[in-house]
Amino acid sequence: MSDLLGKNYINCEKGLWSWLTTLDHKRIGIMYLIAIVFFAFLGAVFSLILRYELFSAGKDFLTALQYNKVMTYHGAIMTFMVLVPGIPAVLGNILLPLQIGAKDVAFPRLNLLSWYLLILGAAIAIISLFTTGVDTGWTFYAPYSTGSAQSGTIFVVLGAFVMGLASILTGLNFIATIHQLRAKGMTFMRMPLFVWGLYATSIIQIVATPVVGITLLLLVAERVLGVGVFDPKLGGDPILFQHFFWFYSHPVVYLMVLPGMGVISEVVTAFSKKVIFGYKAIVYASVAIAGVGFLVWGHHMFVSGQSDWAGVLFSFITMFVGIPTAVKIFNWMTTLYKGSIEFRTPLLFALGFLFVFAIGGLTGLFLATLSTDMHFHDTYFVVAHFHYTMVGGAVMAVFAGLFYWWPKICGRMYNELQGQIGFAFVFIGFNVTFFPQFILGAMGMPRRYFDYLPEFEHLHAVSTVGSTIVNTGMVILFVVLYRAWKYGEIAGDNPWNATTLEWQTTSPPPHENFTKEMKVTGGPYDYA
Amino acid sequence: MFRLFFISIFSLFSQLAYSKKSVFMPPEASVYARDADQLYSFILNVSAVAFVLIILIIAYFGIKYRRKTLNDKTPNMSHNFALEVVWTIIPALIFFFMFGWGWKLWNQARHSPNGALEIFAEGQKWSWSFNYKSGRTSTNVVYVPVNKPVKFILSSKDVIHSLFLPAFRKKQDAVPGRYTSLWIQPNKEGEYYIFCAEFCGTGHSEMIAKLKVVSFKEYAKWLSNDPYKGLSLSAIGKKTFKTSCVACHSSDSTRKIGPGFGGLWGSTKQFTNNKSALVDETYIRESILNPNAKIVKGFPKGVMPTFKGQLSEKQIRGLVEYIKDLKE
Amino acid sequence: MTMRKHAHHFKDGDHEFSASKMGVWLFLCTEIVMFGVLFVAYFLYHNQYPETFAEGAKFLDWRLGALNTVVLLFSSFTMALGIHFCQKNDSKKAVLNLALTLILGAVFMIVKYYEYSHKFHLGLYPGKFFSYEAAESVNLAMYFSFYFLMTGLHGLHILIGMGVITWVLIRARRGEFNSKYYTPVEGVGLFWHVIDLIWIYLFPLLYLVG
Amino acid sequence: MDLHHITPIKTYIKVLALLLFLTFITVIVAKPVSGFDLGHLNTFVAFAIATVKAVAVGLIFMGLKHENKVSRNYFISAILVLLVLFSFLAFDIATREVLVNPL
Repeated sequence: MSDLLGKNYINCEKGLWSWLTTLDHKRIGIMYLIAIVFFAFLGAVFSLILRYELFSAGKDFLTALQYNKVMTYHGAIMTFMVLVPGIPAVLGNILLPLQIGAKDVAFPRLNLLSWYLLILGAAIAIISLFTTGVDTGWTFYAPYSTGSAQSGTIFVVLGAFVMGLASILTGLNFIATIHQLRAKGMTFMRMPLFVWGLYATSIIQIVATPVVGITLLLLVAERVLGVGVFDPKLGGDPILFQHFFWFYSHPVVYLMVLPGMGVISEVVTAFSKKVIFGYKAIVYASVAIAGVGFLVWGHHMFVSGQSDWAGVLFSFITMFVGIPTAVKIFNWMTTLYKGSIEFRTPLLFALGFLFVFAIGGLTGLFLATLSTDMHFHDTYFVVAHFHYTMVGGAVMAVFAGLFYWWPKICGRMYNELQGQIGFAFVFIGFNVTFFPQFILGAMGMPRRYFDYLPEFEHLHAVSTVGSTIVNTGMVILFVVLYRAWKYGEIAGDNPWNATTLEWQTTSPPPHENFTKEMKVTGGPYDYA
Repeated sequence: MFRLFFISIFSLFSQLAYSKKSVFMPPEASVYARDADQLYSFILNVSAVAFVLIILIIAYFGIKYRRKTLNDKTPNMSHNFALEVVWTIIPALIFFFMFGWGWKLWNQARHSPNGALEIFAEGQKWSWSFNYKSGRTSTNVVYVPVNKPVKFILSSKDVIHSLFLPAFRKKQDAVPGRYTSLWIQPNKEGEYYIFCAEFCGTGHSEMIAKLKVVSFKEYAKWLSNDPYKGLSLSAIGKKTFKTSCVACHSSDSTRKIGPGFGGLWGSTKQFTNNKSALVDETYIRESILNPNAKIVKGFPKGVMPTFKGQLSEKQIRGLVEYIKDLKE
Repeated sequence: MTMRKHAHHFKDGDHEFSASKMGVWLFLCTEIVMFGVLFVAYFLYHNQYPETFAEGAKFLDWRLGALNTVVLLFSSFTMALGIHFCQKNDSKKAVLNLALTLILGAVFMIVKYYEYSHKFHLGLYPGKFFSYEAAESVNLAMYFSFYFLMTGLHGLHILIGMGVITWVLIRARRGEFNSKYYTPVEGVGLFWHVIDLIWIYLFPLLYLVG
Repeated sequence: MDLHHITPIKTYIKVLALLLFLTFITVIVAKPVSGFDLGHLNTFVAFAIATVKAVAVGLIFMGLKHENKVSRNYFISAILVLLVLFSFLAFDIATREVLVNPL
């Protein structure tokens, strides 16, 4: 790093050891970014193998068992190693203290421990690649996972447990930071919306993750000791496993998307240079999503043998969780009204998020309504739905955040044209990949199928073409970001002249974040 | 590659344009399916309208309020209570209307009329076996009379499977250790796919069965000419031997590809792992379902395929009886 | 009495103390939810197989359970005193109470060891290792799976608790704690009280209700 | 909420006495000990006493009385989550349709 940027958190200490033992939240955020980009690359490779196998009906180059393993690894790596830590650990770690005017997170040592736990958990999970692998699907449903699955399942389950612990500690750290270390004058209602997104996420991390932690331990106890909690032959109830699993896994999908929504609020405001519309509405919507998210997990199990009345109850409450999401989308839309909109790459990703997440949210209605879910459950419709909300939601928002805060993180500006090319690839490729899967689902093709009927073939072909495009786009984007880190021209302290606190310090910020005590007088976005 | 790409895009839109039936769904085959399709197209239309509206508004705002100069002034619109209440109430009403409609159909779909023809459908690792009250069993194919309610009672021998009938817009998990139910009333004769919709291992995608909806007369005829009806177990075994075993085994002691069945019962056999065992029911059952567990010395391993899923319980017991009778 | 400087990103010692306490409390919430899920599973199977659980409970000796409860209550009491004396800069008494807590924890584990060996002796192992012939209900193994899972996990937490108390005891002997800085003792104390809290519910659930 | 609240030793002793007394009560009332049986109720009674003990330990020993609102809210939300999980599960299991093998 040339000394053009002066002393900052990147060059204030040299050498790998200074990075591996750093307590600076920004450096830990960068280390998370490197780890998660590697895991995302690994998961994407599995998704490409998957898609090329499904390019045409019949066995192409994988056996059924290998396909099941590739499908499981794609699911497990993407959820446990990329999406759950994703935005909170990368952008959260770097930006949270900066946005609330603090010097660091509340427990820096715990923050570093969380990173090592994630790496340890990921290593344990990846060991299973070299043993027999795991072929249960990322949901590990009993009694398949407790009985006949490959023995590698224990590694991935224990890995997921350790990564869950890392996720708890990050959530704990953020809640303590937000409560204790806000700048003078920054009341809860003057916090930036990205911080609110992280707060709602941390609530879920703290209260939901232990449930899956003990469920995974019970699964291991089932396989090792034959405990019989989930195995019907020993009197257990496999549906209880589904209840415990989805009690965590539904709030976790909100955990994955809430920080993304926080980023979108920031980007839409900054690039339309207009105060966010309905700040309080978005805050209450975020917390409502986190809260109601705990009551709806049964909509994953309408046809699983759960009682009909429970299905009715879960379907009713699920409709409640749809409303705050709709409110948020309307609020972002109204923020654009009468703004002064500048189409830079972060805003393109934010608008891409709105486009894709609107489809994701609306298709959720089919799955929340009881009688249509009977047809769509466990078909490619569901695959398309959660990719639209997860890849469209969380990943589009991650890139919006990365490009928006890249000048702050590394002091250099990305190349605008290359960024927009990357966006075009990702946006088009994503829609070409997953929109046909809605149609496949309607036609009745079940998910996790290694081989399928010939009439589904050409839609799968289109989807595979799309997956190539979207993965090329992802590679382009990371290359653009890397080149910006190395060779981008100096961006200055506030290239977007945004108003939140992180833009009032130098970029990249010094180790101590702020040179003087930060005072906050008004709301986070007073552009007027 | 691109030729395929354009064909699929064209076929995608052609389906959209000409399909009088609901968009993209397989042709419906029951009254319930038609009602479910109405709800499906209602949600589809509402979503499509809402989506197009949102995108148009965003595009319009994007173009109209492009940044002119660096220091444009933007109004300080922090919130508008009336607008926010309206756009919270309207989606809420639409969502709960969908929920209500879905619930009405759900009651219809989940409560089978009494007097429905009950069929016990049992999933096992990678095939469906259907057992009728009259004792008739069939694997991976099930005949039902048209215009009659049919109630499948589901269970599973090993892991969770899910009986999925796309043409009837219904599915229900077959959970081991429990019974769940799914009822349909076909109103059109024909052949319909049955998929397994819950991941159950390597053969998950092969577990496809056929539902044949036929006229009542034909159904009765099929039900009656049960190839194994009224035969003794041993006769059933003989019939099964003739269809599935005769290719490699002889009914006397001469060796073909596999050992002869004559004089097999009660003899002790030496195996390649130089253990030995008495030929009894468990040995025969294991050799049928998991042939490579014990290989008799002098015979190659891995030649005999497993018959797991192809032979019903009655056929296996029939074979055991038949082999018992072959003891010279 | 070394005066310890608070971490750079906090305003002062009190600020750091309240942040640390909040952090410990949040962690304890995750412990409670984790054990809570085991309790939920236990309740569900308890009223699905009442006779199995009744038969299983007959093997448990309520006297040992009651003794263990009293032991843990006293250990909570001495732990609270330990913190109390730290707040009053009386390291000597604090160390004494922490040692008492350790001893009581050890007594608890010994009683637990005795209970476990008595059950292993009868062959009442969890899950597939269950080899007790005279079981009336077929899935008695499930009851003992639950018994060993819950008390085992609780026992493991007692051991972890004893470990961190030892660490805090050594630091207290070195006089690192005073009325201005006693955060580790407070955190360890809270953790120890939560383990006692869990045992307060475990005891009636397993030993008395049956 | 005073951060460094020092609870007098007398209070600790009183709470300890209460806890021991309640333990004594819950043991005496229990079926295996005195055969005193209320059917389903004895689960309820045992748990009511355990909850009183837990509240005592929580408030005094753990200082929840003097703790700031946030930690108390998270503690309560942890218990709420367990109640939600248990009640929805009990509702599901209670309303499941029990079918029998038609053959």
